[in-house]
Amino acid sequence: MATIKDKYAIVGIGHTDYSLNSGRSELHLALEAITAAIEDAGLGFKDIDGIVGDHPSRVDAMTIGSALGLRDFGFFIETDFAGGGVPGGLLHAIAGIEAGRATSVVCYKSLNGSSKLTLPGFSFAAEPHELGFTRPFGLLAPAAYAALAARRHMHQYGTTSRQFGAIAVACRKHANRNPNAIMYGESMTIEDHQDSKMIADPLRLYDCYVEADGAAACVVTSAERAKDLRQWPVCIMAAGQACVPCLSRWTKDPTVNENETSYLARQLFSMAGLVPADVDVLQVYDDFTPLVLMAIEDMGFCSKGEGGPFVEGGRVVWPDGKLPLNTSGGNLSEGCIDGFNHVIEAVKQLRGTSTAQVKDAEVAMVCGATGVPTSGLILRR
Amino acid sequence: MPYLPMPPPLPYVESEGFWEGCKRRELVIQRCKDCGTYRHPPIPMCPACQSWNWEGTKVSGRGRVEGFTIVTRAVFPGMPAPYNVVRVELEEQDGLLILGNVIGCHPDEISIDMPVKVTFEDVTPEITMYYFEKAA
Amino acid sequence: MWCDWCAHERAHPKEVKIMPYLAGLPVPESHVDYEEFWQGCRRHELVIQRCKDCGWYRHYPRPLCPKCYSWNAEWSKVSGKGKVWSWTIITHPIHPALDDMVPYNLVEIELIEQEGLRLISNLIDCKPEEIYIGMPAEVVFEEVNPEITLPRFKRTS
Amino acid sequence: MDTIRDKTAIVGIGWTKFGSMKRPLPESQYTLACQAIKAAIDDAGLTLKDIDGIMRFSSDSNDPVRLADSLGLNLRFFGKSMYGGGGGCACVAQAAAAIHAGLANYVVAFRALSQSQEVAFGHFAGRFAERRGIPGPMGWTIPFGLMSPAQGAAITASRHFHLYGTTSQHLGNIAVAERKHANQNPNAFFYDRPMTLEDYMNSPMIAAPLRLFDCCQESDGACAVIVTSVERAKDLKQRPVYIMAAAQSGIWYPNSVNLLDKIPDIVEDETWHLARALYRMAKIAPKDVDVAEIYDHFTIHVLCALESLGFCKKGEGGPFTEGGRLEWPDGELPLNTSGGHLSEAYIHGFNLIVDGVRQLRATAPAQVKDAEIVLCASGNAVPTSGIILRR
Repeated sequence: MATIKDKYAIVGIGHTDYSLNSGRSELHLALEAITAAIEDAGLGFKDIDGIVGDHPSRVDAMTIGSALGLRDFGFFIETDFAGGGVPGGLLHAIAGIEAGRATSVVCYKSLNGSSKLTLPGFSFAAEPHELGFTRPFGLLAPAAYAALAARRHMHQYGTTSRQFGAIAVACRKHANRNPNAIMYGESMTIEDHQDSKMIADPLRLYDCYVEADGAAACVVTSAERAKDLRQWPVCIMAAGQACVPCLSRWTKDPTVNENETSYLARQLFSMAGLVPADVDVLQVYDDFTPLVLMAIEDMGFCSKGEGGPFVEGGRVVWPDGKLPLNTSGGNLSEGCIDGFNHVIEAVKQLRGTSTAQVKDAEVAMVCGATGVPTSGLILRR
Repeated sequence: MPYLPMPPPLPYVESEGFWEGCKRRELVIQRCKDCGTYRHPPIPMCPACQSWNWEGTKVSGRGRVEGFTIVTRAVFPGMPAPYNVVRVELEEQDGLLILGNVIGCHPDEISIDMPVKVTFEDVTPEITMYYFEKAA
Repeated sequence: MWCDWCAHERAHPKEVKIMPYLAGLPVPESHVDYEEFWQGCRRHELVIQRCKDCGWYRHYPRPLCPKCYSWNAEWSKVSGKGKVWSWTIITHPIHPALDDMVPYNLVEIELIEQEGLRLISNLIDCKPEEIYIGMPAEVVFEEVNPEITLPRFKRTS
Repeated sequence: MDTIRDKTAIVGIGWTKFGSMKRPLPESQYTLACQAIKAAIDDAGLTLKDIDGIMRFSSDSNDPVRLADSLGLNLRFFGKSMYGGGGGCACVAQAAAAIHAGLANYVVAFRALSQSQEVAFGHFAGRFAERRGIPGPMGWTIPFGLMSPAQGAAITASRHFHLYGTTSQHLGNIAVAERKHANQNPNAFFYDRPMTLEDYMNSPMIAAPLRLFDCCQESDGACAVIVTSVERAKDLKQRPVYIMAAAQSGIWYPNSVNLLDKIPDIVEDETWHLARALYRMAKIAPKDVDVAEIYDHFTIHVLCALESLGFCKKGEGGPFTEGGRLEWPDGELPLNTSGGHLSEAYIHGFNLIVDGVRQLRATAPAQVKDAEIVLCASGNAVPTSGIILRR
């Protein structure tokens, strides 16, 4: 059977500075990251013949292609679900190259998430009418969805706020080594986490991601072609997407065993021929700490309900933890680029250029948001 | 008075210079500082040479109608009809197109290649609209 | 029964607001797929879409039954009784209408008719520190305007 | 280079009833999507459990969650094509790519629309009337009254007329041919309403030089297709329709404000590049095409596409429409044989793909004798896509 295992590589990465107010539009940021990624790969702009955008995006492929001076680009597609979709963009790029429709594809994500400088335009897509079942009751912010799932996890498994906090503190510690992280200069202890203000009980401020302005991009091409390029290619062992019926749309039910993230992990490990123990460094979409904990369970790094104890005791903290997590600081402390920052960091780890470099890291795993249709990657050096 | 009863544009990062120019009654088009190519609508990077260096350059405001339509059926109540929409090619560069309306001109008079020049109209305290009028 | 962990972990905001709850938030828009639900609320009945073939309830409403792939569905009146499946107290307002409303509670109620049959609502008669997972509750109807009546919940013993 | 030529096939097609603003369908877009997808699965002889991929339009609110929740699907591939009407064939193309790469076994590509309940495409700009201002690049068009796709297309038309001497009669030939085809198709909105060139010329002017019958309809309905590998296709219910080629194309288009106001002066436009990629992959030439399913948002864009797809030279699209060349049953290139968007329904290009498959199964309402190769081209004036199908 056809497989994409080990046939494709990430050969270039680029990103902007991450900030609270960039003063630049999403288009500007996107072009900065994209051109940086292409240059990093040692390619010319005109070598790019595919563009994979991400939802929701206010920067479209035609505008990018025009700015790059591409006379003709034969592959462009968008992925679904902001935080769940980013790794899936690379999967689509691979499908496009495998079909002979492109050779080198750039994937990108650009956000004025903090400054809101770029206003939303008009969409022909109708707003989901199911919102009528949530909004009138005050279920508005993503934090509230996460809070309901978190509370249920605490009830079911005895998980504590301090355990959620362990994830936040680990990410902050990693961000303190990363000059591009928004929280670079600001340390955090578990007590700081416990003292931070309540947003949506049991979520405290430091359980929530940092909205950011910034963009990130990478170039995907075949492993064959990658050999001749400038950078040490990071091989894509596995890429996958997953969406399963959740039957009740409201919040993630942390007690359900078969969900999008467990389905994703099964696909990824089976394609790569690996098991969780083979993963040297883990990048998990971290908009809210409880969801990271649930994703770690769903991916099989620990059993259902044991996420709390698993993340305690420094297991996910660089440099000594067995499974360093979000080593750039993640959305929680580096800044939320909708998970594209996680892809960039995984590549840096395997190139040996991370600011919190895991010694001899050979296998990195990237996992998109849980609770929505998601996607992920397993990469190797 | 605006030509049409529609809300004005909201300037965004790349277009601010353009609309500030309109307030000064100048048509300011983005131009690459390296290769000199004009571009409109404004974007951060030169599509011809991929340079980030650009400046807002005042142009003559003269051009000719490249294509047009006379809208005879408005798409929502409150819009007048008929009205015209023209695409103008500015004289500075082949293919340098800008969308607008020709004001003070009967629909039957408008034709392709008709010479036009820019004119301005303050519509709100923040926004001055540009339009075109028939030129000699 | 109180959940020890909930009690242990909970923050204790100062006060609680009773009806009218969360006035000023956007109300549901009329839509063909959901009209029966809101009409039921206007009659002060909680009606949930249910598969006519296998009897499985589904909320939000959708065209096919994902269990047995049947297109046959009916709107079935349910008891309105359930228990709190999860809850949160929102302390950070993100909608202008909420500025004076926080803190407010948000609950996910599991109805007694079927495991996993849940809906989002609010408890109108509870202080934050009184809410716990498993707390029995039943529906009450709040007329927001002549078109829209919302299902909220109150505790039962 | 390795391509997907003849490696995947369309094995199921499904469609719903079609409605219009005047005769709206009561079903929601969600229900219509499920109906069309289920119909396509039944047509293929598959079950819902077999489906593991979904490709949709970025403007379709039936996201994978909704579809999985109602159809009970476990999905391992999903994505969105952009640019509205330019993206229809891209959904099929990416479905084929996923199959070819082993990322899924059976992928559904679909489009569902309820313009009567959601957004009517010709009237979307009315939403801006009450705003404080027009955000983003739309600020270059809407304040000047360029607010509907028809108006953008009209600018293209006036320019084409000026450059090449094209006339309203030329555009009318396209509308009349499609209407003739719709008169064969009981599911077409205009099934029982014949139209002459004179009727066309008498239809009201919308945005000069475009008339009412130059414009597509605003419709309700859904269409879906199932794509799988040729190996799996062998064991299924229907005769497989092979995907010979699938491609997309976008070009450097610096001055476009992207409301279909295409610049007809450009010879190597998006459809020209698309055609080159399609013919190269399929290893055929334009003369090999038996039926053309060309996205007809407006007649002028069909005319531009006929030129760019190589059926005639640039600027000769007008005369090419003459003499019944586009009309079933005797024309040499029957166009949009279900009636297309102009006369069947506007399902964003997907009803054209469905009709193309029916032609190759020999089950089309206006069946072209011995049709072997069909070219489907998605909308131009935006980044576009296309597929070539064979029996």
